[in-house]
Amino acid sequence: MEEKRIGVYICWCGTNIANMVDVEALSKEMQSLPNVVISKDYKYMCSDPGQDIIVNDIKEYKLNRIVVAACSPRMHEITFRKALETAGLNPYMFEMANIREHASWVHTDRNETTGKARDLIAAAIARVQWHESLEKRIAGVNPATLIIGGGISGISAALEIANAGKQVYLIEKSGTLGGIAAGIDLTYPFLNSAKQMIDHKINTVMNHPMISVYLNAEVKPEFGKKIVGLVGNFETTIKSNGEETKLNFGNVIVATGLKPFDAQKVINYGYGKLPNVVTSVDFEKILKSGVIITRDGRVPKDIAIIHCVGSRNENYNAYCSRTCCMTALKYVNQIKSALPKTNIYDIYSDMRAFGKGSEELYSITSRKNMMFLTFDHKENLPQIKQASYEDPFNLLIEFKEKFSGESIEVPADMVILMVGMEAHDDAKQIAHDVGISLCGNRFFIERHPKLDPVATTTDGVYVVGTCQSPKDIPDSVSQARAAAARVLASILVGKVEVEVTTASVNEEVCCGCQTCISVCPYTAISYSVEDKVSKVNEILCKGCGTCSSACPTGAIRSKHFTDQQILSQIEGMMSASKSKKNLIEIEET
Amino acid sequence: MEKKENGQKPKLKLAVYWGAACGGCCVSVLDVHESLFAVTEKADFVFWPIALDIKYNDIKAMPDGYIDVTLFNGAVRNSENEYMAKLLRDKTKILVAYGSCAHMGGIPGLANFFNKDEIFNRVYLTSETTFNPEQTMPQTEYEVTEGKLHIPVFFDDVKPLNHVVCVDYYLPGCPPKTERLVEVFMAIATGAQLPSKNSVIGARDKAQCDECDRKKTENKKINKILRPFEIVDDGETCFLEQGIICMGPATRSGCGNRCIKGNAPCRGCYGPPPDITDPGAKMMSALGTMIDSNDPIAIKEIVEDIADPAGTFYRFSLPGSILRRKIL
Amino acid sequence: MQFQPVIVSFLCNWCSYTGADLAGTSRMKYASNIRIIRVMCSGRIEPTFVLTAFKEGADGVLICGCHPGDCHYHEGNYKCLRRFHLLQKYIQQMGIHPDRLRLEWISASEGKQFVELADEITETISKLGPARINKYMEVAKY
Amino acid sequence: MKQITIDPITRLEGHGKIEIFLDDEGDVENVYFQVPELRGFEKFCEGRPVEELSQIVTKICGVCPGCHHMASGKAADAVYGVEPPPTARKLRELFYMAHFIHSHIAHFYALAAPDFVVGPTAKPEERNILGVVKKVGKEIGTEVIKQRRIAQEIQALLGGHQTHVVMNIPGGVRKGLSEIERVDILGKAHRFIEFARFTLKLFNNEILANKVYLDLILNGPYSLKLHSMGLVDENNKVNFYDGKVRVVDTLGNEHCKYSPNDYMDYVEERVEPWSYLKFPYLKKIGWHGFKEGQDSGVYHATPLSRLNAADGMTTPEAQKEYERMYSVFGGKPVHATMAMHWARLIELLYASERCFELAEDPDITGSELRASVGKPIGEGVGIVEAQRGTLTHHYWTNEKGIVTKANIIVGTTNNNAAICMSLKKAAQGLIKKGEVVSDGILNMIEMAFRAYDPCFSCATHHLPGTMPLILNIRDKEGNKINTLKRD
Repeated sequence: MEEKRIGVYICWCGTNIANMVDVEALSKEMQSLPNVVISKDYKYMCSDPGQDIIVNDIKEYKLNRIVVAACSPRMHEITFRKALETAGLNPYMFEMANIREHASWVHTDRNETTGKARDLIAAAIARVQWHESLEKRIAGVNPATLIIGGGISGISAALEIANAGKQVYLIEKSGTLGGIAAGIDLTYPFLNSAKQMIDHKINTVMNHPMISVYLNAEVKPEFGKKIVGLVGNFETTIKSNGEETKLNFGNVIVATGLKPFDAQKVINYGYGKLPNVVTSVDFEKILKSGVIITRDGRVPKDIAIIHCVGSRNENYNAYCSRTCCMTALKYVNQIKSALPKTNIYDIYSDMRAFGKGSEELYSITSRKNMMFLTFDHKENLPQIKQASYEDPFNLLIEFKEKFSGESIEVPADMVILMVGMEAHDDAKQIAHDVGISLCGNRFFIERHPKLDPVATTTDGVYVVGTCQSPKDIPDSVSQARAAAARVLASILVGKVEVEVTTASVNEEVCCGCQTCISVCPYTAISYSVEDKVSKVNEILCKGCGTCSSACPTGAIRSKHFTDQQILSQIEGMMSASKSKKNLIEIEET
Repeated sequence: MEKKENGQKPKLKLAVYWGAACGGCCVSVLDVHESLFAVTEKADFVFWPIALDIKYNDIKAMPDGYIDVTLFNGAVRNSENEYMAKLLRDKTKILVAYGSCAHMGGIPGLANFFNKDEIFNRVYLTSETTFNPEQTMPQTEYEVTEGKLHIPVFFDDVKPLNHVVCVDYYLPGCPPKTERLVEVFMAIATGAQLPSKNSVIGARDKAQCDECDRKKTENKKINKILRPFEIVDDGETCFLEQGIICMGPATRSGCGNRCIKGNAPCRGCYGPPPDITDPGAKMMSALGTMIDSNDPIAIKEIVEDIADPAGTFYRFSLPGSILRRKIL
Repeated sequence: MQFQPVIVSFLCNWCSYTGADLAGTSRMKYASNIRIIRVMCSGRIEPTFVLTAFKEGADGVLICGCHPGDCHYHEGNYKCLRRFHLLQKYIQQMGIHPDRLRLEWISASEGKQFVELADEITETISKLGPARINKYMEVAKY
Repeated sequence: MKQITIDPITRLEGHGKIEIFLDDEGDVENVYFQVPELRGFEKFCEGRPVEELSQIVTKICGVCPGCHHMASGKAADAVYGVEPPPTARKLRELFYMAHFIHSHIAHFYALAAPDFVVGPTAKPEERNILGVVKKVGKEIGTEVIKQRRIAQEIQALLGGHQTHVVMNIPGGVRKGLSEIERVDILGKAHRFIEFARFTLKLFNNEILANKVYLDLILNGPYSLKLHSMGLVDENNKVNFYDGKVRVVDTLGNEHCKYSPNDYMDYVEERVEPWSYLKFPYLKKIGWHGFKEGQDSGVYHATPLSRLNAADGMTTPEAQKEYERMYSVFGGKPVHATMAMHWARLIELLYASERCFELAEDPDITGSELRASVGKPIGEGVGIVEAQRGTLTHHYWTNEKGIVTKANIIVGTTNNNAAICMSLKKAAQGLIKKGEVVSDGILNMIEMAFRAYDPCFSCATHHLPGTMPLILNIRDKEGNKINTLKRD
């Protein structure tokens, strides 16, 4: 076996680490550990000059293993692995000790923190001894794309990809495409017809040679999971109008959209009991029907609009749904143009008018003959009551007007509740099916809130539209098209790096007990009857390592997380504190 | 090695010794039956307390490395065992830890759940048939009217051979299957290439399941852990798939599946396959994985049915395992 | 010199380790006794690791994984949960206090919970005192 | 005063060690038989599931594991309050007969015969099985090995594991017997009987016919007046597997007859500071030191004591031989230590005949192997006759059948005190003041000890060689002034 020559590099991270950890002392100390050839500390290891130190040392001292003690490997592991590659060393001959997020940033005693950092670095050094070169594996990318959800986001993404000449499978659980947007009458801020916009797109999709649409479609679970495989090579079976189709594709775009807030949850508003209390969703229908009349067929003399229904309130949803304010203003304009004589009361908490043309819409609207009233969206929400017979109006809204501070009563023949957006009830299931996670509000989590808002932590799976967070049509569309661009890019590259740290079976030792088979969530392990051993399909394996822990014979190795590596890491970690403990005990005795 | 008069291949010098053992290992040596003569042709037994007229002093007198092969069976339970282990190490070229006790601690190693005092108290004081009003305990040195009597020091815990001396090879089993011994012996006698030092000989790398005739499937899901007498064993289905704990998957083959063929689950006397330090821990990991529930309470209940995890998963390997004794 | 327990912690890469990172990036403070080892999934954690940690002198061992249902690999954390209960029964039989081995779920967003957990465990173990298992386990290596 | 150390003579749990103290005259003052090792099964059986014990306790002795397996299996049945179905019971007994056969054959030919067939004072290198072969014919040697192997094969077939049997499970056995296997065993049993007959003839012609030996057996320094213990069936006939324990005193009157559950009322154990092995004695009489006779609590549990304690054998040929032996000695009980060899051969014949009976029994191939097992009663005793004495296993369990306490009295342990006394008596009779202690004398001392067939000795079967013996003659301070060693 080749001689082990380890280089250890401890990062100051400016003052981030150096303030709380005695990096100089440590780099001296580490010099003395077995197989450590060189040990250095430097202000910013991740900087170009920092990386150059490593690259040069590898060449100069013939290092074949590198340990960097700095920030979290989730931050810079890739960076340093690249550095190793540049120096012609296999990137997996590298181990990182996290002495920033797990030490300098979270502790207050410099000695203790230095001690802990020592243990973490010693552990990394002990571990890296057993690292082995792993060869990157490349897999082709299936040019087809699966898009889940036929709303405006799904449609936009589909067209973007299909127009580039790539196959798209668009699956929609309802019987029609268009989703929520298709239910809208006019769009804000320019009050164009949503119908014209959508219908045209739906037609193009339905007749597009590169798009196969599956309506009333559901994904059929296999092995407890609905979509198996990984970036570049997914597969699934869908059921559409009763018939099953097996699909293979390289990327997935999740565009499952939103669910309107259920207004009945807010008892104050009596939705569902008081016929003339309607939600914004209902009101879009009324608008599309062309005539604005109350349930009992009268032309409303007074119409009230209440904002933030189910939004920005701990009892319902803490977040703002972003679109309701402008939609409300859109209503004011549409009502005014249809029924100029009708009085309109817009009861809001804060008017949120960001984005192109929105502030303009607000000022135009406010000049119309209508009344803005404010309420406290957190405490004492308005109370809607049925008015008595003698009253000339149908409903009565009682609430504390925030500006005046007076409790007032507003009469209305119709009240429109601006309901917010929610994630679908089956969001969790969908997340599980495609292998992504949910945030606290049950919207899908993007890989990075700022720098990567379309991708997810699962390669080849993208989230777009309102299933990722509440947004309006332009935001949804741009996110959808961004995702499409990402997908097209990966198809263009044509190949992806497949997980290297997979499991492998030592067939000399495997006894064929088959304990591992059912353990694998990706059905990557199968039993070979002729060889009487288990075999791992490394394309399907994602390297979770559960099988190697389940293997009673020690035949399955989890690459880069072998027993040997982890056990040495533990021993290295304890080496220092062990002697310390013995000291304590000597003192005690 | 000295030459025989007729100047043929020199005969091997063999020694067999036992520490804390039951004698089963020696019987396994004797059970070569008729082929005994084939063995005695190639080798001379230079030390075998149970069979030969050789005393400790004769061993002391031997030059270092005089003995070619020593089969040391039994665990290290007392000062005499340890003394003899060290002595024989010096006098032997190839020291073989023979049998489960020398290999991993074996059944006597179960004593590591207790310490000397607990064991003495039970045996010499509280045992129902013992009448010991003076609370007499065996003494390492005792003065009788006629003179001094000595017996060895009883240690607090049991150790496998490699905890007191450096072992060259391990020949596992309780007892080792005689056929395996003969194979190994012939290999040594014929000067065949031996595996690298410190490795296991006389056993296969693959675990029991590889040779097991019982039907195995991937359906290793356990809803209830059962004890052998709680099932009607069909004699055909994998024990684990019947809810019976079987150490087979974490145990080397080489014994010929003897217990399983007798319809009893494997208890692991042949020790772990290569690269595993602690078969018990591996088997716990595997068995845990098989538990067919994700509900903490249900899991707890299933685990509760494992009456004696330490004594089951470590039946033969406690002193050689990671936690080699109970912490008292 | 007051007793400072060493607590070896195994954290899964996707939830718990990220949660611990979050604690760092949010500059939260907690006891320095926790020593973290990263594995891809809590399903990779097996008794051998835990027992070795104790043998090497850990006073406590903490295992963290994704919340049930949120495992990045779907069910790894359940496998971990099952092994955990079996291991708990075993270490108790071996005379190790059950509180010295803990399994907790920490999500990527639960930096705060991780900090509280770290402090709480450090306190518990400090109360229990040194495990001294490594002293028990010391044997000559041949 | 001089001290003679015989170390190691052999082992039980560890090396047996004999210390002989001579007074200044050179007469034997005292003899100590020390067992310098303990493993403590009684303790570490605690915490184990009771059904696992039958496989754990076999490791008490790898020479007679079958006995511990049976006693433990019966104790476990008792803990669960179940009786195995007839087939299971018979399979167990069949196994047990095979266990006795190979052990008794080996003991006689490898240990007893050399002393008699070749001669107690013959040269050591001749005084072994090869010497026997030379004397009585080559084919005997191979036959002995063959018979022993066959008996072990039957054991392995029924027990599932040649050495550490896995046969028993609470309520029955794990494995049945097929018709082909039955017929095969029947044939083998037949050959056992023939071989047992042959062996008795050998004993008759080579030993009893020899005036010197007969005298040595009848008189000599080898007789010890002790109470006799043995397991008997409802007709007070010898039974190895089941029944009640019967003790007859030195005069041949019944001292007691108890069922296994009551053993604690009749047997008690004493601890001596110079040995790890306890010294059982009859509780009703109590411990009065290492002395023989009617008033002493010391008893022995050996082939001879089993015959003394019983009124006869259940099989015809063995019964004949039984009567013949007592007529030669002129009635019961017999106290001649060397008669143990004869008794052992009578047992060999009985075991062979019984083996044949069982193999003939149609039930033996039955399919009902296990009685269903319910909740544990919480306590159970199992007693069988081991080749080397009455073997008792007693377990207490909790409601889950986990052992909370265990008490075990191993076969040879019964004879611990008896062995000490036989050795002392032999030494006193043989080591005369002034006389040089010859190898012959050492061997004759050892013969007294060997007659009991203490557990370890059968491990020395059919290897050329003799029991190692060495005498260190020491002065008061324990300095060695002379060493006598057999070579």
